Amino acid sequence: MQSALINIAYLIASVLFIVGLIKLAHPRTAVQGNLLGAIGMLIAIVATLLDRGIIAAGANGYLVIFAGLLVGSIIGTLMAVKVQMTAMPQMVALLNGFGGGASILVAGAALVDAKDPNLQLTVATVASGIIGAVTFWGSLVAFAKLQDIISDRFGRFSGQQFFNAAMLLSSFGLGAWIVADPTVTYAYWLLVVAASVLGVFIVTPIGGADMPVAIALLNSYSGLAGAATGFVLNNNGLIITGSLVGASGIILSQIMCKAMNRSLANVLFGGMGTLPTGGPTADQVYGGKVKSATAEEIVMLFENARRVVIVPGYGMAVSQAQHAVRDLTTILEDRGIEVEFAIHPVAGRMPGHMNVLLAEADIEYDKMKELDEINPTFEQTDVAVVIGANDVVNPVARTDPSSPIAGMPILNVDKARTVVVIKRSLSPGFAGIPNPLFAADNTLMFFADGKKAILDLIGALKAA
Amino acid sequence: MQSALINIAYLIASVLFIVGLIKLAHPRTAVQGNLLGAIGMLIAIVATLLDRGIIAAGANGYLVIFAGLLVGSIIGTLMAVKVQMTAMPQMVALLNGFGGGASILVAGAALVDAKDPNLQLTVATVASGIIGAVTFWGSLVAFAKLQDIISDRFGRFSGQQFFNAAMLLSSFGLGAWIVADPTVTYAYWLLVVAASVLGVFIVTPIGGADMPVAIALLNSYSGLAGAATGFVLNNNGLIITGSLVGASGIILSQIMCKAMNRSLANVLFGGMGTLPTGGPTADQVYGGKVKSATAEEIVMLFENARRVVIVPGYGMAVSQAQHAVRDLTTILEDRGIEVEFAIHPVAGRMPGHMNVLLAEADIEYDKMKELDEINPTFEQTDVAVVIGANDVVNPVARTDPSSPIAGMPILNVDKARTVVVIKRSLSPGFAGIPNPLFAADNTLMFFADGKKAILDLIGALKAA
Amino acid sequence: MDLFITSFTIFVLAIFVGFEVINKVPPLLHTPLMSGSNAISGITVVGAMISVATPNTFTTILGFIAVVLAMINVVGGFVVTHRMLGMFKRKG
Amino acid sequence: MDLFITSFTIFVLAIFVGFEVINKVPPLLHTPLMSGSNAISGITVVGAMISVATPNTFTTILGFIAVVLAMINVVGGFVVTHRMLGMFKRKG
Ligand SMILES: NC(=O)c1ccc[n+]([C@@H]2O[C@H](COP(=O)([O-])OP(=O)(O)OC[C@H]3O[C@@H](n4cnc5c(N)ncnc54)[C@H](OP(=O)(O)O)[C@@H]3O)[C@@H](O)[C@H]2O)c1
Ligand SMILES: NC(=O)c1ccc[n+]([C@@H]2O[C@H](COP(=O)([O-])OP(=O)(O)OC[C@H]3O[C@@H](n4cnc5c(N)ncnc54)[C@H](OP(=O)(O)O)[C@@H]3O)[C@@H](O)[C@H]2O)c1
Repeated sequence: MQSALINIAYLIASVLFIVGLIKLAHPRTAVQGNLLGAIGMLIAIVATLLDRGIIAAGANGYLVIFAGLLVGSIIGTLMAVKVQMTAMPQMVALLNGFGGGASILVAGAALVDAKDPNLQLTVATVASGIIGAVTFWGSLVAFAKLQDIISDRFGRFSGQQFFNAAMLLSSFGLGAWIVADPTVTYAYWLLVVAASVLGVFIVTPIGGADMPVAIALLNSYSGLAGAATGFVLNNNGLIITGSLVGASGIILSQIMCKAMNRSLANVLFGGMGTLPTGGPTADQVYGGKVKSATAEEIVMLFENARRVVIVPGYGMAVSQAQHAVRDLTTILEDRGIEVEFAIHPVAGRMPGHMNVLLAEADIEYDKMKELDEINPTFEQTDVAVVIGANDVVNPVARTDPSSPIAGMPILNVDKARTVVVIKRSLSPGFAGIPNPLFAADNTLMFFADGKKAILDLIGALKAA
Repeated sequence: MQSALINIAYLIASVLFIVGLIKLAHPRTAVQGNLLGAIGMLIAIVATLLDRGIIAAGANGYLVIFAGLLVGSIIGTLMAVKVQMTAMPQMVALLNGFGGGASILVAGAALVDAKDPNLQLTVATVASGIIGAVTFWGSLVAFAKLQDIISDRFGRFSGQQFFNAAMLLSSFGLGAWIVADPTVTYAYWLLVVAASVLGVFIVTPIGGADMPVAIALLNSYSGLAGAATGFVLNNNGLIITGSLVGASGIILSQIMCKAMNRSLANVLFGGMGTLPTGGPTADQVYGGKVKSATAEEIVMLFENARRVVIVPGYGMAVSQAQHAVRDLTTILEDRGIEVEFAIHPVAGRMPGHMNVLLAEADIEYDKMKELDEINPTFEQTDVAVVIGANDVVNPVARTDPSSPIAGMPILNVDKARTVVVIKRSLSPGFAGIPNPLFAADNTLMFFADGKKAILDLIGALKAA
Repeated sequence: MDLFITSFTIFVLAIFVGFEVINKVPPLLHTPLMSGSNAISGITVVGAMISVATPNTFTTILGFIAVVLAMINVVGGFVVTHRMLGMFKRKG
Repeated sequence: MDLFITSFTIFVLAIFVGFEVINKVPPLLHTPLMSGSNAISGITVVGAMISVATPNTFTTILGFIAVVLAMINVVGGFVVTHRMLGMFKRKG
């Protein structure tokens, strides 16, 4: 009866998670959706306290559990409250890794503790161990790369893919051993070591800017590890939740790959991140054709404009310019200019990255337009202001089929009457290729740090 | 092991059903989706032949099973091949009823046969019996009404809702008895009788034109009955499939209710179908203001038209005019006129009814436009031809908040330059109210049977 | 009891799947959707086959009738849906 | 084996639900979706609590660490998602 109650609680929790995700699809209900998820989690945790084993462990058991819950909650809250919005990719990677780590340990404990492990338990334990360890270490490496703790050069060597394949095969071999003889529990920890090495060296060669795809995929893995743990413990709550998360991560990584017009395999194993060969050089593209402008000249453009579209990119995140952008928007709107934001699906370094930053600066979400919606309007736009975006506005994607970004859908800012591009130099973006937009007739460059540039524009606007 | 194989087969079948339904969402993949569903069913049936009990029953068992499968397949195929497209609502009702009937018998047999029936088995059996019997008899009554075998007056009496409530309570009472003492299997058959009476008299008062909502709901019930039978037999395949069908029927009935701007309760128990009180009378609306036209006059309109929109309704189905409409369309298009079809979600007597009829007549589905898509285009339309539609083009829905169809979204044909309405008289449609469209300045009535009218128009066009 | 909750979990998940999947079917295809989903609800045939195989003659007869009814539902539903869908054509 | 297939059925259905539900989340909310779905993947905490309660000290320690890790994932994920979502505002 008790176990029935607990299982009902898990079912209720699963339903709350699903309904929560459904509500997460609309900005107006999203907060509520997240709360429903949290309530589901609370129900699952409270119900588990009634578990026969936990009750048998008595006061000491409860003490350890509560201590763990408390410590975890405090650390989690601190991390969540302290983190900067620009550091969200790292944060997700880190949290993700912790989930994977927990799966390793829970499955290991279940194996050590099992009286009479059957096939399902051992196979699922092996799966939890491998996926969990890859998730844990892969996520930590992703975090370290995004935080610039380790460089993009770290942990790359020739023959790496063979080495990784060897590690994967070793994990499988150790796994087979465990399945054959579940009493050799130390084999599990060897398996975790092999999978950990795999996790590290599978992520080190992935280029820094490809990291978000890796993170979404690791997110998916952490879900699958949870589902595998569910099979270990015969716990439907874990299985359902793990599958939901597994699906979520896969969909997000697919969306990113599609928006970059690349295959998942290419992102994970492909050579991008090194400089591309062929194609016109920067000199050929820019030579003598780039015009730069001062803040005052740009303000004159604004004075004759009726519609301005702002295109943020990775550089806005780096320079933390979002609040300055909000102020600029307010000033322009006060002068009767219509201002909208064009958000490319892979602008920045994470899906939805720009939306979060702009929302942080109190910009209403109905002004943030998706690619399909904003592209037809550039022809009626007087000034397009590109802040720290590069690849996502590179017209080469439309024109040169041999370019590494060929076929990637881009924001057609070049169709606007005038384009103002704010960045520090002519250096390329993540794809490493020159951008003919910067040399176009209707483009003016404003070379400066993103935030400083916007503040300069505001100053000049107020002076004018 | 054997039962594991069978369960895997059921899982595969369920996945095929789901994927089939997903593919049913696009006209290009729909045929394939339906085939996938059929393959899933085949897999489930073949796997069940390996069931321990069936193997134990030996050659005789197989003989009876194959005989049943064969007889059912032949009858089913004949029905499906013979049925006219205009009779689709009846066909669905009948098939539906058979599914419900099967659930009654399977659950009953399981109860009779159970060695040691537990709570789940008895409760699920009771549920199967009640839902199955309501579905079976309700569907048969719906069929008989739509086929005009019984009249709309049949089986209505005062206090009917109390009588039905009493039947429902009796079923519950008998159900409780079975749960308390599963050996009294004759109580199950009494329960089936009570629920059958309920099924008959819950559907008899529903107005003929409300029948599609009832059928969608009964469709949902047949799914729920199947799911309940799944609980009786602990068969996940039945549970999953039953739930899918249950959801499908509920969604369709909701869509219909929404398109009619009525609540489900109002459709099932409400007084519509009787004449409405209040509101202007037909004389007030039409008196002296209705203009009628000849085929030749309408053809002159066509000769000056660049865009014609055809609005089919229930009358097109009654008069079987779809093939004539196709011929008319071809002739108009040959003369360089753009022709599109405006399909209201509840035009006809079943969701998607008009689409099937037009498709039957080889009209491409990309010419059939939904309400939201076609409404903005009426202002650029020279002639709107309304064939046997009435309520779905009644502007009163927009203007008179006290009307029974107030708030129902309608096709704004009155915005077209000229409206031609083809029907036999000025008599009202299903909602029983006069339609000011017929008296509008830009409306011409063409009083005739739908098919005859279109043939006349074709004749006049050829003569002109 | 645990078995029941597991079955019930499957029921709940399948309802979610059903709602999400069916909601995406456009009005254009609602009639085939009705007959097609109707057809798969004939899966009860599987239970009916098991009833046939019981030693008890009464339940065998019930099972036989149920197999016939469910099979009409299945075959009739799939065939009529196929017939209808075959009519839907695209320009060109 | 039957139990496994049942669990596997749940797994498959949940994946369908996940795909259908997640596919409807607009790009606007992809970052909160990532952190929010991340948070619920911390449900492993439930398994970790059970590991704590084993008589074996070694597995109790593993369980404790797992509770801490999973709980960071859960609380960190929900709180940061809440923080982010709180920022999304509509005109007016
Ligand atoms: N969002 C995702 O989910 C995701 C995932 C994976 C990969 N990516 C990739 O990331 C790229 C995103 O495109 P994007 O256009 O946003 O960025 P981008 O192409 O990487 O270009 C960013 C530009 O910002 C400028 N910048 C850097 N720091 C700046 C600062 N402090 N102030 C002003 N400008 C600064 C840089 O130029 P200077 O150095 O001259 O200033 C650089 O050219 C795409 O190639 C996409 O495929 C995105
Ligand atoms: N589609 C669904 O799923 C569904 C479900 C439930 C209820 N309904 C209800 O059904 C109604 C459907 O609207 P509707 O506009 O399609 O139909 P309607 O409002 O019922 O009107 C049909 C019209 O067709 C005419 N008609 C009948 N036989 C004809 C023939 N042989 N030749 C020419 N005309 C003929 C009738 O006028 P004459 O007698 O003058 O010819 C009648 O006014 C709505 O009220 C809707 O709420 C639909």
